[in-house]
Amino acid sequence: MPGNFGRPQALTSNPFHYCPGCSHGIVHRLVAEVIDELGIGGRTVGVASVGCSVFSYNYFNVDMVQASHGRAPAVATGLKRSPAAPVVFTYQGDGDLAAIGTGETIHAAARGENITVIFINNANFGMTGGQMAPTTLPGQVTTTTPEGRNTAESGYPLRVCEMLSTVEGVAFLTRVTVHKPAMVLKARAAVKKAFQVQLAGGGFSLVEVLATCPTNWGQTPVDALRWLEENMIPAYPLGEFRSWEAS
Amino acid sequence: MPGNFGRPQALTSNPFHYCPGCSHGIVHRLVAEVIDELGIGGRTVGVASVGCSVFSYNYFNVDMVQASHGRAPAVATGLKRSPAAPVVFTYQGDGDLAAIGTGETIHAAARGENITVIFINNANFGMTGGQMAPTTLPGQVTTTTPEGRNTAESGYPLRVCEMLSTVEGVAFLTRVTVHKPAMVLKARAAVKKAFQVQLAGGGFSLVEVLATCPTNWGQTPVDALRWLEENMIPAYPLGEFRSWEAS
Amino acid sequence: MVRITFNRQLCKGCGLCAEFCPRGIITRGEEFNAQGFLSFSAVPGGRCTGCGACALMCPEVAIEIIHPEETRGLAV
Amino acid sequence: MVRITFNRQLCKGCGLCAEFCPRGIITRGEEFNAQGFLSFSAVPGGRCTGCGACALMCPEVAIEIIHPEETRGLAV
Amino acid sequence: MEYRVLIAGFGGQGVLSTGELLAVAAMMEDKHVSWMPAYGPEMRGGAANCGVVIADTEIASPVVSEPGALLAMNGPSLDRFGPLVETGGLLIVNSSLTDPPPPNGVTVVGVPAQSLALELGKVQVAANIMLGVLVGYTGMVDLEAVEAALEKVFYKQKKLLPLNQSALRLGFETGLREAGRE
Amino acid sequence: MEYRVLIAGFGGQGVLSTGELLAVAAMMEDKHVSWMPAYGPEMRGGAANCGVVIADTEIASPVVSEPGALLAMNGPSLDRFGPLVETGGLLIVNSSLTDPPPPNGVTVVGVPAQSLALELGKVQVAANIMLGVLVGYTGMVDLEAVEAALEKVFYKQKKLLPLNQSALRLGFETGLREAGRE
Amino acid sequence: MKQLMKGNEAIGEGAVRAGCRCFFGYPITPQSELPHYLARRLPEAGGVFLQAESELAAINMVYGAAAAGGRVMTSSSGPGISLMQEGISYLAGAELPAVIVNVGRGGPGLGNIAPAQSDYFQAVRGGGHGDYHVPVLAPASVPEIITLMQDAFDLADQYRNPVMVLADGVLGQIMEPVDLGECTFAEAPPKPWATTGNEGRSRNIVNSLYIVPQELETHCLKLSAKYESIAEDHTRWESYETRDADLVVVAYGTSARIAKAAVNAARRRGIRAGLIRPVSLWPFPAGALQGAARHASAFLVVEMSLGQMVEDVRMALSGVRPVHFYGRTGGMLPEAGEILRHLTLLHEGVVSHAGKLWPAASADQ
Amino acid sequence: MKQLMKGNEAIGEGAVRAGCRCFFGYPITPQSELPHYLARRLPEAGGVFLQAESELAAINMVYGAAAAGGRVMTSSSGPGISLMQEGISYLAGAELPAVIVNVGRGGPGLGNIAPAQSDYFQAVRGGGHGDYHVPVLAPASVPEIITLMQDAFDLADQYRNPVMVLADGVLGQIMEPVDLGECTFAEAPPKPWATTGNEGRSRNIVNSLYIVPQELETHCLKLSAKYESIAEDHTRWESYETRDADLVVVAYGTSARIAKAAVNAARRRGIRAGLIRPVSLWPFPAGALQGAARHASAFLVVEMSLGQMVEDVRMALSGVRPVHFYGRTGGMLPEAGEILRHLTLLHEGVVSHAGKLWPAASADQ
Ligand SMILES: Cc1ncc(C[n+]2csc(CCOP(=O)(O)OP(=O)(O)O)c2C)c(N)n1
Ligand SMILES: Cc1ncc(C[n+]2csc(CCOP(=O)(O)OP(=O)(O)O)c2C)c(N)n1
Ligand code: SF4
Ligand code: SF4
Ligand code: SF4
Ligand code: SF4
Ligand code: SF4
Ligand code: SF4
Ligand SMILES: [Mg+2]
Ligand SMILES: [Mg+2]
Repeated sequence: MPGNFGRPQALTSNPFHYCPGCSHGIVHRLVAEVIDELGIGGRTVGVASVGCSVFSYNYFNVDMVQASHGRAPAVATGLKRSPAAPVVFTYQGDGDLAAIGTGETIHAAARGENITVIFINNANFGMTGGQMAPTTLPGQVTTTTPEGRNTAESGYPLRVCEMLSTVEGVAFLTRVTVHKPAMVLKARAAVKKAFQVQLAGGGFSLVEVLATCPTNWGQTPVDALRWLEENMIPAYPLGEFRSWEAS
Repeated sequence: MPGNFGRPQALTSNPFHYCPGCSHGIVHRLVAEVIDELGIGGRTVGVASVGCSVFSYNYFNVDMVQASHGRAPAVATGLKRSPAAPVVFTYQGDGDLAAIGTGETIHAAARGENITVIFINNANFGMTGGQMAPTTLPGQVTTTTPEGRNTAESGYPLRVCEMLSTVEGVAFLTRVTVHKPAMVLKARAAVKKAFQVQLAGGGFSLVEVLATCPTNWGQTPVDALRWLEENMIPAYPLGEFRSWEAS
Repeated sequence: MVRITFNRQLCKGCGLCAEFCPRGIITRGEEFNAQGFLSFSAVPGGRCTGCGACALMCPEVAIEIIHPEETRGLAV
Repeated sequence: MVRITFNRQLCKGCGLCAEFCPRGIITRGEEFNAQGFLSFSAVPGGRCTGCGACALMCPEVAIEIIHPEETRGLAV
Repeated sequence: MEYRVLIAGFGGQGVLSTGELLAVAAMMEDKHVSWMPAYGPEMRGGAANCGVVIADTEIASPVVSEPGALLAMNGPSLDRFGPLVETGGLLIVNSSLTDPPPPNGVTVVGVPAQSLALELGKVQVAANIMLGVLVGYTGMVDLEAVEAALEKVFYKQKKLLPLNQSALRLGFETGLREAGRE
Repeated sequence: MEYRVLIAGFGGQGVLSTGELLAVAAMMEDKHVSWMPAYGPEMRGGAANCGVVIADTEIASPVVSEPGALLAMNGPSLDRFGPLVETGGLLIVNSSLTDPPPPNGVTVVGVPAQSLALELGKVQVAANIMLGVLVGYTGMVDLEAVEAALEKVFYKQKKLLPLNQSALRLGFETGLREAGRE
Repeated sequence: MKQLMKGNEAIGEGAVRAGCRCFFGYPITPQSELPHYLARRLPEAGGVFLQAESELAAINMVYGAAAAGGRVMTSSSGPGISLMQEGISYLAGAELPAVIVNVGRGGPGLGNIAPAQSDYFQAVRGGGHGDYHVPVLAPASVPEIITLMQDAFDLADQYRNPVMVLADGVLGQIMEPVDLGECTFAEAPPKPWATTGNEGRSRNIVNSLYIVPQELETHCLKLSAKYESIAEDHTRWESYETRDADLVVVAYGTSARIAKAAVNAARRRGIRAGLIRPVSLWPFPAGALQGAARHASAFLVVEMSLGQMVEDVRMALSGVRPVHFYGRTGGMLPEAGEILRHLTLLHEGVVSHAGKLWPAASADQ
Repeated sequence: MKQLMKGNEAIGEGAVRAGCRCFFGYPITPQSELPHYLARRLPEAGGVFLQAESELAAINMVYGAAAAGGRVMTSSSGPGISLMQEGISYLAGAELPAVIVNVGRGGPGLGNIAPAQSDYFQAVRGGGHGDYHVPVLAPASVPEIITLMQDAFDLADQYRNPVMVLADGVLGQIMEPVDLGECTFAEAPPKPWATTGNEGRSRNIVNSLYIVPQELETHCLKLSAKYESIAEDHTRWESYETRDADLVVVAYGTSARIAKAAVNAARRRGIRAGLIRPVSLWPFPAGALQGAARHASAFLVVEMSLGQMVEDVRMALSGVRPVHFYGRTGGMLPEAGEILRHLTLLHEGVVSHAGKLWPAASADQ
């Protein structure tokens, strides 16, 4: 585990705009490190989605496309099917991927589109002020569930990995978390695997990362990690939902 | 099994516009019979979707709403949440429900929306001239897969029941077929159960019906039933994916 | 005895009824109906059991079957 | 010995590094940085093991750790 | 010179491809030509028709609202479009399916196309017989051009070519005869 | 009579709610009033400001582009909005965070609001001190009205009321003093 | 009793008081306070607040609830409104009443979240497909929002047509005093056409499909007649100082507020300026402009866009008077000072390029 | 050598010859022959045909492939085009070139599948949000489709902007002879801005977000300058018999074909009629109309809608000549005879209600 830590090449020098303690920054670094490690920075195109990570085009030091809300997998499909056919990853929140973008997610998966999706599940819409997301937990207070999410009215949390695990065309599917150092290392390995699947032409790969949104959760960064561990992990079990071995 | 057969009250006297041998007519009758049997014709609203069954508002002898392509579950949600809160069913094809309408389907399910969805899977877009649907089988020739569906290019069939079986909020979920009389009877029972779930306030119920499209399949009605049996049933196994017992 | 009627004008000649009639008593007619189809019907006196297989499969709701005894039952 | 540096200007004072440092040698500073945050850093000479826990958790990529022996290794 | 032809019947009678035959034939004779279908609802069956315009000069409107010639393949088509045929125009009626009306300022030719087609062996060639009549009667294109067009339009169904050819010729003879040009 | 006030600082300094306090106070005095925030990108932090207009008659534009009074809570706000204050206007600066500029056609009042707030026990009440200064200096609304407004705006944080009140009064005294109206 | 209220909240409160009992929407800045407000307020009022999974779902939930006879609303901003265009066309085609709120932001694309009026064309020309119109109401203050919400629902029900309320980010975010005591609760009229279950009556069908061209044409002509009668009865505008105005500013929403300040300043300088503020953007108050043209020598259109309403002004005046334009876009606000400068130039006869757009003020102003 | 080709297929063939190598679309009548054709043709040409799961996905796949520098197209009809409005606004905002085909059908709502021109406003005024424009080309014959497809792709690439080809159901379904030998294959120009992986150069970003209002305004002004230069260089129309025309018919697409027949008939009757057929609907050939107004006494606009382009004609002529209207909608076609009748009435001076819409012919005609 000990090793050198420095700013990855695949990150620009722009400081992040995220709130203190927000997990987006951690995941950005992991993705950039993997791009460096695989040496694919020069032939990778990232797709920024609409959510707090919308400005990620300022951070990833590769060609970047900013996509409309929820449509990143479709945009990625267009990029991948173009004559250029670069390595393509999307970086999406749970509002983006699992609410407005549900159709695009599932059909990119069903097509076995050879792209990598980094999916940040922070149990709410961070950017617009902490509204309920499809991933919001029962009872969780958000700005649009002021009394806590009431499943009878507002429905049940959507488990994206579980759902996608039924979809043929998915090559690699895993859920990780970044609430402590050991988990961050695991998450890094998952991200690397996801890119490797793409490089091997394996098809659709997705890494769901359980993440914090201290600001909208109204918690300190440290408390938010604890809340994630105690509440999100039971609801969103970690693990590989589809494994992949190079064949 | 022997019994009286006649035109259900819940069907108008308009003759269907469907092609000879098309399964839509069979399923229409089943739905109408169930509405009659449950005595709910006066408080039911049906949602016609866009597909060959778009004119179903001419056939079901209840209040009907014609919805835009793919959005029937959202329209049904609006109807159900309105002060009138009628019994609501949607009648949708596989293009409507599983292509353009994927998001609406999944989120109505995740909300546990108390509606009943009748889902006609005929492995293609019938109305627009036999294009590939998400449910089209590998190798199946359609007007947009002239060499047969190539999974490497066009992706894999989407199994709606399998996918929805991972979604909390779904109360009843089953796949049936209408390719022979005994199966039609089973399909009828499934449709009845789906409405009963709604009447009991159970939540989202969906009946997937494997169906033929003799015209676009380029087969006689009888051959089409055989093709369904031999090709579709293996790809789309029959059975209950979520069972429901009144509690 | 069971009474079975085929609505000639609704029929589209798909032949599903004939395919599934265990008695094999349903046949295609010779004349086009107003829609331009050759309609099917059961041979009169063909000893239909009223099993309903034809009606279950008919996509046009063109077949009516009445079991008089049941009707009586219902009338009670 | 391992060299660890905290980029004061990038730090947002979230405290995650301090929370996870097994040595407990990371502390909050007293002065606001240009962004208006009280930045964290490791106590100089605090016998950092270079375990990397802090860097792994830092959302701002504000922490750099260099193990000289490894650098040497890499230079070969 | 401008011919405006409407071919109407129900789906499955080959109305659209027969119109295409005529259009391709005219194109091969280096005429200006357009073919325009009236398409029905998003499903099979129902009424079908197409308008073909053949001209020496650029075609302004491809819409055939007042046909110079109408090929009416069935009763409903005759009822709907018969009255639109322009004065002095030509009305060819499939008399197997419907009775030709009295000539009311237009020339009426009745042809038992359906029966003739059945005799030839395939009811689907009825429309080709009707087209033959039109070509024989008016000479708007050469028979040879239509025969050449047959190979283009039905290139996928090579083995039906002889049958289609016979139908066309049968109609053509009838047309010549009716026109008194035999 | 029309007062156009701009309150500017960074997110978290209570800039928006302080503006609301002033607006509510003026409303309770039956004046016409508007409050308008400049909202930042879809995330937390960054710059924040709001403009409050108080008038005897209908307010045409709620946009405060040339403030009659500016409450500058930090350096960047002073740099950005300071030059816009109209001639003869009033500029109140949080001197804990930035140095007040020389009076250039405007009245400048420096208040170490941040330090005073820390002394009172909570850095967040700095903006209230600044508001107190404004009210004391100009008398654009009565102190009582602002105190009543406090209860409306912070109705959820009842137990912070005394602290906020002290801050307001502290500022008010300073304002009176600076205006020589003590 | 007066209370200070945010524009977005006033939209919500106005809707509830107008009898709205169903809201379906998807969050987007700068209107999010509206769903936040209704998430509490509607359940209190016995209504339904439902966050949809997307704007497409939202507008189609609106379609369903409207079909069932409810007073129903959705709300969004630019990008979300674009996504609703098919649904709005369906509402118009099926003749369903509903209220759609657009709290405008900068575009095109993701643009930004600052206030703008660049969705004018989309609103008044129909961003969706087919021959239809949507009445568009544009408030300019928080109290006016409350009354216009009532009008929007009434108009929608009276004509069975969707109605849009077009605000801009300023109006969504601003706070002003409102006196809710003045508002009475409203009830929706009976809707015998609604699909609620046909117990005791013949069945109802809500539909926009007319497969036979003749029938669709007849339907469109019927819609067209309806639009004409809306235009006759519901064209609305505010005239300010126009009686003797030599120079007339035309502006709506926030632009109109700023323009009013400029008109006041111009009057103080002896320039006979006036303001016409269209309140209904469709139907557009062309007649009011034509009336003003009798004494006005020129018109100045002010918008928070590169010039969209200016086309309607030109069309209304069809060349009889020069129409000038001053616009800011992308979230920038027009400056009262700039408007005043333009009025002064016009007054002094300096500007002669009638009909030509003035370039929008450059960004470094 | 000539071959008879369907309009929808000609769109596909024209695109492939113009260098289009990516198509993403979702089926809809009356354009389905186009995807059917391309499903075979594009793979042959080494390109990609992909049926998207929806129009939303299609337009966003277009966005992605365009970002990567491809020549890319999508196609739909009314309802599907409505669903693409957000995506089109994004393409314009991010300055991505792409071609969008609308084979128009009857609306609003589900409407029907018969030919119509009632999506004109949506096309030329921007159905999406924000300050942007999309050049719109309207062919009137199958051979013209082929050449306009090339122009559409060239225009898109030259200006980095989406371009729309607006046809109607008639043009999609009609067959006419085309000589493909005359068409040469085209290559897209180099696109150094494309996001293809930044090996050997600094990185590229495709984006439409400008969070700072000043920057978005600057961006919009840049777009605006681009639109002005398109208007200057790419306004296109066909004039037919206008040199001495007293009465000028203005129509595009299929309406123009029918109108041409009426103009011919009118000339035969000694009426000096002419036709102006806008080929670019945006930019609109206002100058051509103003030129014709020098000798024409009146204009007659013919559309397959309740009157949309007529507004642009009115605006172009700003009152100098009366503008009359004859429209059919909902899938009905204008009749040459009716146009002739209107021309005759105008010629005889019978019609005096200048500026007022003629009611569309009633449906029982
Ligand atoms: C079409 C459209 N609808 C809505 C929005 C507003 N919007 C911006 S970000 C966002 C949600 C973001 O949530 P998520 O994807 O979970 O990302 P997070 O901010 O939580 O990282 C929404 C609804 C938009 N920009 N476009
Ligand atoms: C927004 C929109 N896109 C596309 C269409 C065209 N369309 C009509 S029906 C249909 C597919 C129908 O297929 P399916 O739902 O499987 O029903 P089926 O006809 O097979 O019963 C499509 C794509 C439309 N009407 N609206
Ligand atoms: S709002 Fe939440 S998700 Fe967004 S940057 Fe802040 S903490 Fe992160
Ligand atoms: S096209 Fe297929 S699904 Fe449609 S009516 Fe015909 S057979 Fe049925
Ligand atoms: S009821 Fe049974 S036996 Fe009688 S005709 Fe029908 S299938 Fe045959
Ligand atoms: S099943 Fe029905 S429609 Fe088919 S042939 Fe028999 S009676 Fe006719
Ligand atoms: S590297 Fe390890 S020991 Fe050193 S400061 Fe960081 S967490 Fe503490
Ligand atoms: S984790 Fe990083 S940002 Fe957070 S306090 Fe430590 S150094 Fe600062
Ligand atoms: Mg989120
Ligand atoms: Mg289908």
